[in-house]
Amino acid sequence: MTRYIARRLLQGAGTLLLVMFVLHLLTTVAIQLNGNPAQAFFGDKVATPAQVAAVEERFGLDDPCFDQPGNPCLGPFAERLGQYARGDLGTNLRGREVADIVGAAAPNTLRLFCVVVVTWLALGMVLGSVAARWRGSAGDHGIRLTSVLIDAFPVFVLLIVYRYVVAVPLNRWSKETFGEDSWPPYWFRPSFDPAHPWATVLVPGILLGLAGSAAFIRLVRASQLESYAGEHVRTARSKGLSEPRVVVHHVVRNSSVPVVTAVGLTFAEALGGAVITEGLMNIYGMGGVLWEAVRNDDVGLVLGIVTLLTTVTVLVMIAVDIAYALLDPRIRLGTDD
Amino acid sequence: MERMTDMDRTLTPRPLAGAWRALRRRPDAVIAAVVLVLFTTMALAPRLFTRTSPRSCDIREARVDPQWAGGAHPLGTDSLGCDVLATLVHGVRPSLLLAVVVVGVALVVGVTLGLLAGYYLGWVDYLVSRTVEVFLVIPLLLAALLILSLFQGVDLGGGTFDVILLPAIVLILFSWMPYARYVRASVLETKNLDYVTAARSLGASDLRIMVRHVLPNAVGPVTAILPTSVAGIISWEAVLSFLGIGVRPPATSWGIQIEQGSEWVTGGAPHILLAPLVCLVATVLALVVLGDALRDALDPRLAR
Amino acid sequence: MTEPVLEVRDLVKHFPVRRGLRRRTTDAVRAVDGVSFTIRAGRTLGVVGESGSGKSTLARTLLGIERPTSGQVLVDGEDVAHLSRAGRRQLRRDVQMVFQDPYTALNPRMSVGQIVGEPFAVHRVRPPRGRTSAVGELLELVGLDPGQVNRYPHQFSGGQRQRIGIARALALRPRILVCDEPVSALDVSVQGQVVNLLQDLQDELGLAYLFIAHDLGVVRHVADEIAVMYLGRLVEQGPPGDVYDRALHPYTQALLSALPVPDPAVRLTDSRAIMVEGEPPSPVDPPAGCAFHTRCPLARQLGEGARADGGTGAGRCASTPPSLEPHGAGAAHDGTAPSHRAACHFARTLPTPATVEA
Amino acid sequence: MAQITSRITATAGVAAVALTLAACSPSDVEGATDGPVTVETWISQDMETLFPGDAGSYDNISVLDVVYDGLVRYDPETTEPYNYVAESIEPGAENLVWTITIKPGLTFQNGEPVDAEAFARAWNYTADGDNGLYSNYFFSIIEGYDDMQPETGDDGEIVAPGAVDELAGLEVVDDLTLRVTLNKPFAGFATVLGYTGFFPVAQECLDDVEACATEPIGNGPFQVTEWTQSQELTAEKWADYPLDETPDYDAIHWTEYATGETSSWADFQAGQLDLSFPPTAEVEAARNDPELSQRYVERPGSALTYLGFSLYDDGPWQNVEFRKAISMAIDREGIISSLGSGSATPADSWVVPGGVPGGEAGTCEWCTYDPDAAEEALRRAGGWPEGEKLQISLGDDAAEVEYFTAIGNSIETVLGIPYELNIDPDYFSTRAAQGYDGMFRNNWFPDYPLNENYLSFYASGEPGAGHFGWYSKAFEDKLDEAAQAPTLDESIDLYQEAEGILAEEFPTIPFRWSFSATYYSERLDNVVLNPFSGAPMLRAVEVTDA
Repeated sequence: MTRYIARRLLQGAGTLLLVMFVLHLLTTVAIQLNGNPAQAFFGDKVATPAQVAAVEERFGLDDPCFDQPGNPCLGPFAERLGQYARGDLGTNLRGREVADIVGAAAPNTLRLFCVVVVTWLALGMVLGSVAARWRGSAGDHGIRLTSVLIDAFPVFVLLIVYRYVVAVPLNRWSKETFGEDSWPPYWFRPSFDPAHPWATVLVPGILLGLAGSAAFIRLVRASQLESYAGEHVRTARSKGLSEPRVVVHHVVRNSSVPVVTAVGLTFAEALGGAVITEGLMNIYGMGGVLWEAVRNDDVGLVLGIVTLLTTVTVLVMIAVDIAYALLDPRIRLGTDD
Repeated sequence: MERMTDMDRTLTPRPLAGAWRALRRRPDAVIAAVVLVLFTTMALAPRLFTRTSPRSCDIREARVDPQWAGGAHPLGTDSLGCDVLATLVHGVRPSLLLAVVVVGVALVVGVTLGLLAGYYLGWVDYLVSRTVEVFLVIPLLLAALLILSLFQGVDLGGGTFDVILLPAIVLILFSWMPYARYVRASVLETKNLDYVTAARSLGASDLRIMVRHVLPNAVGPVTAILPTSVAGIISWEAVLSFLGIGVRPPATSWGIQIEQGSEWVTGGAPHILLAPLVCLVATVLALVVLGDALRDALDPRLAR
Repeated sequence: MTEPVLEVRDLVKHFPVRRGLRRRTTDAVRAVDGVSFTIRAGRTLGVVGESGSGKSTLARTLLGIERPTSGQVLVDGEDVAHLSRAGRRQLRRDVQMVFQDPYTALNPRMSVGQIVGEPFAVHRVRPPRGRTSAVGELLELVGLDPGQVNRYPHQFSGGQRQRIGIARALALRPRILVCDEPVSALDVSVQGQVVNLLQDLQDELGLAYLFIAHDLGVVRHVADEIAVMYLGRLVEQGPPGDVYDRALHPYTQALLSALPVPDPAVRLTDSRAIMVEGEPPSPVDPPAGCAFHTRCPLARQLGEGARADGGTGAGRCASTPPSLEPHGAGAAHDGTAPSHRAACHFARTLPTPATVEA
Repeated sequence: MAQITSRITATAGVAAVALTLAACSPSDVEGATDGPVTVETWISQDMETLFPGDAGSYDNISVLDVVYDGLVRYDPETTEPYNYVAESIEPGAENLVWTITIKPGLTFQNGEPVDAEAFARAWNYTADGDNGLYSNYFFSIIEGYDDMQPETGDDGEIVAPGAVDELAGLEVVDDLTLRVTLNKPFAGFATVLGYTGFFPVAQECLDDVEACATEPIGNGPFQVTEWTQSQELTAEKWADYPLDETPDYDAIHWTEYATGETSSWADFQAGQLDLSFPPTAEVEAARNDPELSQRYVERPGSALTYLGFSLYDDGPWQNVEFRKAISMAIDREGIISSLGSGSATPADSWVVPGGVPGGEAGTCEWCTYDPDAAEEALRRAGGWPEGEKLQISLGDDAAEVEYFTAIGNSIETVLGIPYELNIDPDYFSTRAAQGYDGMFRNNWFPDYPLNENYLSFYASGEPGAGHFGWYSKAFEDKLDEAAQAPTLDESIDLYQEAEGILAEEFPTIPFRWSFSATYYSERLDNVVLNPFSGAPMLRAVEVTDA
């Protein structure tokens, strides 16, 4: 098992390096084709070459390779890797430490993701189980249609409607009902409050989770249906176990493995939703920071953040794989299948 | 070989005919089919549905409420004074084309890679699995912006295909992985079945085994997720538009309309949002219902 | 006597088990571990063994799906490993297989015509009167209606499907047919028909059969020679008469005693029915000495009876692997009939239920 | 079934317990009674620095406005400068050499004196091109600026740093006197001095510029106490503030928003903010709210959005009649009333009318929507080439894209010229490099209130240069003449004449003026908007309840 974990970690490191290199190439080519990101520093004022050069030098963009389209700029890449290895994530275009930015932004995004994942699991397990248990019933059809509707409904519409139509009246109502000093007004605040991060991230997280829950509902339903059809369930039933026991011990438990796996895989995908949620609810988080960084060609910040995100995602994937291997020994013994 | 093709031809109509018979017994499937035919017609011949051009807009007529049948603007106008119905009808083509192109190309890419990985295992599988992992890890929006910035200098023109090209590239790049994973998994299951061994012991080439034996029996789970994938793409297009990296204005699409409409949903003009949203939801539901019906009709186990 | 069509010498097939970061080969699954036999045209070798004994790997190796780790396979006296490209193609035609499960052996998305005609397509063979008529003839040969050529596998019964599989195997006029438990998945009523078909085809086409089964019941009527396999090795080999009536190896005896007996009374009176307990050991790490000794009732008896006798008793079973040697009545080898051989230090004839019955 | 239900109930129960537990302790929720009286307002999230010489956005300017005091401040009504930190500012002969004396006894918040040296060190640091600061270009009017800029090679790469570190034209005469020699005469120099780039900095600040950028050491009435970058910023009143322009309340708290006012409005409605303005879709509802409309101030802004042409390239736009046709085909009124209600007004001049000295409405003769005249002008210009599309380029900003779609629609409807929007995230640098073909968006936000500030960047020096590739000798001569005028008033008049030349040659099309408006909460009073930034003047705000 230790060997399996070690091998998986090594693979993960490989993936990480590959992702970093791909991104480095993409950003390098973008700079080479579109000109100097240091220009972005000056907004709508035209900077003198001297000013641009000063900014370039400050942020390590003065390597001539950035002016030669097609040059992979391996030098700056190696330099950056060395920096990362020393634990230095570098600075953004305006000289702020990437580590500081991430330190401020990451906890909020993690809070958001926590709520999102709990929402996914709760909705997925409950609705998916119900749909699978009463396959073909009106409830099943209803749940499946709902899941499709959720899929088709863009997240931002949900958030905008909540923010402008629902949140303000709810917030006022809860203030009147529970008092200024109670929690409910915080839950329904139309935007994030750094002083009460958990309370104000709750509803946005639930909404974002709701938007992504469709896939989970379907996944749980499908894997539970498979379980219901499986030998062990038939055996359990023929042994005379009560139906709830069969459902809980044999169906729900067996179908939770693919669900957990899916959580690991949708981590990066959820970031897309995070950009929108963070923007609309004014949560200072990784999604928003990354979004702005890319828009400003802030190479250092983009690479720093993506490296961290990739590391986290890869670790989550590895953790999921290991959990999987613990549950299913065939995986760690067999070759790769 | 000619004889074989003769044989094939005589064979094909039967299961399809059966499927059609089964389909007709489901009224929801019929409705779904009608909806899809309607939108496809709209995409092909928008002028059948509206004579107003989506680009002749009178800003002084902005945000007119729906006037329904008979009025100059049956579904009202948007914030720029453009006719909502005209925009909607002309937005069908890019939206559907995008969905079909993205799902189609992603399917081909994903299925091919999944097939190769599952069939050969070894280094091919390693390569494909790592690639899948890399693409799962890179956030889509990041890549979308980077790709956009790579292509921004390129003049793409204004044809229907040109306006969807950038979002299509981005969405294809990040939607092939599930197909690859599903196909790989079911190839692993299929390739050890006896009929594959039989073909191999006959000395059939790898290509023949993959195409004739493994693939047809391994694509089942993938076809099941296709309707939802199409739905997801149309909805993603709206998200990309919301972030300013989707189909580029002044070209229209449902995504752009939804994005622009969402701004006005509380400003007294919810029809700007509702019109495209209803169409999107209808299309998606139709696809899912039809997909379900088709699957039930084609699945021999259920036909029993 | 004709020359052997198929000769197998010391065939070994190990599957490497890779472990560790560098994926070094540290261990191997010894699926086939030194097997030798010959089959002549028109004759049948029955191979019997539990699941996991390596008989399916043996079959796959003979078919060329797996490459042997060592040892030789000779078809018509030619070493398969040294064949030219054309020779290998010919080999693919000469050796064909009939599968155990007629439900998985046929591609559900191909019609019968496509399935039976596929060998022609793969080998780009143009039968004299065209492929369609060739397929029709093949279907007729196996007792199916050629008019059903456009149907799909799921429209047939198990027995019919097995006939389709046989028709496919015969398409290229092979010389050797490997039958991997061809009837064990079928209803008892159909089993006989398929076995009879196979025998008729053998008579008609002069085929050599390698007939694999997991119990001794089926092969009895088919085989000209029986080989019993355990953990990748042959433990007993000989003419059916010898093996059934005078089984030498405790494993064979156990298999025989598990056979259903026509008269239950006989079985009940037989107090010596031998039962083998437990699961077979892992082929990754087979027991030292005689691979069977961990489950062998004889070894247990010997061990109990002669605990002190470390060198000659059960201790020998655990330390020295026995070789396959001629024993018993058939030991006098006359050069034509196969000898009766067993791999057991204490091989002896035990009365079997079959003997009692006789 | 029983078990599954019980499981769900259990989960719900756990959640309920968690919530109740949480509800037990609304913890450190502000005591709300005895705390400091704080004005809650907002800025956008992209503010990165509070170093005066590096601040260029609306947001850091509005924060610096209460943290620092400049030599001059501007009258909220007339926008004319008056001396604040300066005792006097005297122009020498021909407006070339200026003598500035500073009020005695002023200090920074760390105790350092605010003297001539404090200004000189700030200006020298910012004027030094090697430091690459945002406000560097302001100092190009001072003698010796060029020597402070690094030397660049042919490809724009730096080959050597600036030769000197101090402006030759800057002389510290004594503790409180500063003498400034300009490159060339400039009558409006005193007006410029209220801009953030000319604020003084403490020596401690220059010793660690990075620290000073996040924890400024000001000389104004408020002190930054905590800045969680991109989230929130708090400034508390500086107890020892010596001058008189300081409000009664104790602190200002800015919440930073990623998407600006559109996200601040909901918070304003929920009572979290004291100042905000609704997004376009909400404007009407807010305006119709009888209670809200009582707490509303507005004033014309001074930022101009206008359209430029690629005059450096061949094209129909080389003909002035074509440009007039385009201008008259744009329905400014209609577009702005639909899309920019309450945040913009149609523009018909190049200098903001009523916003800065010399600004006058109606200087643009062809800025009124007139479809017939537009068609006529297009005919005179020779029409638009068949099959071509008019490119309209702009940056990647959703609101602007909507505006320019409407502009394009208007042009297409009136003149039948098909258009294509080119949305370019790197719009600023492409525009600076003359990279566009056709029309493109421009925006001007004045740095200081003088009509000169709206005009001088049209001076390209030679044909084909500058953003637009437009050159007029008469125009540039007029600018020079104005700069040398003996008095500011005369100078302003001459600048107006220069605007007249611009109006005649019509190189660009004014489209809209910004319009500032703010709603405020019940507890605020005396909310006045800054005459040219449009931001609420926080120094004037009064908090009624406590």
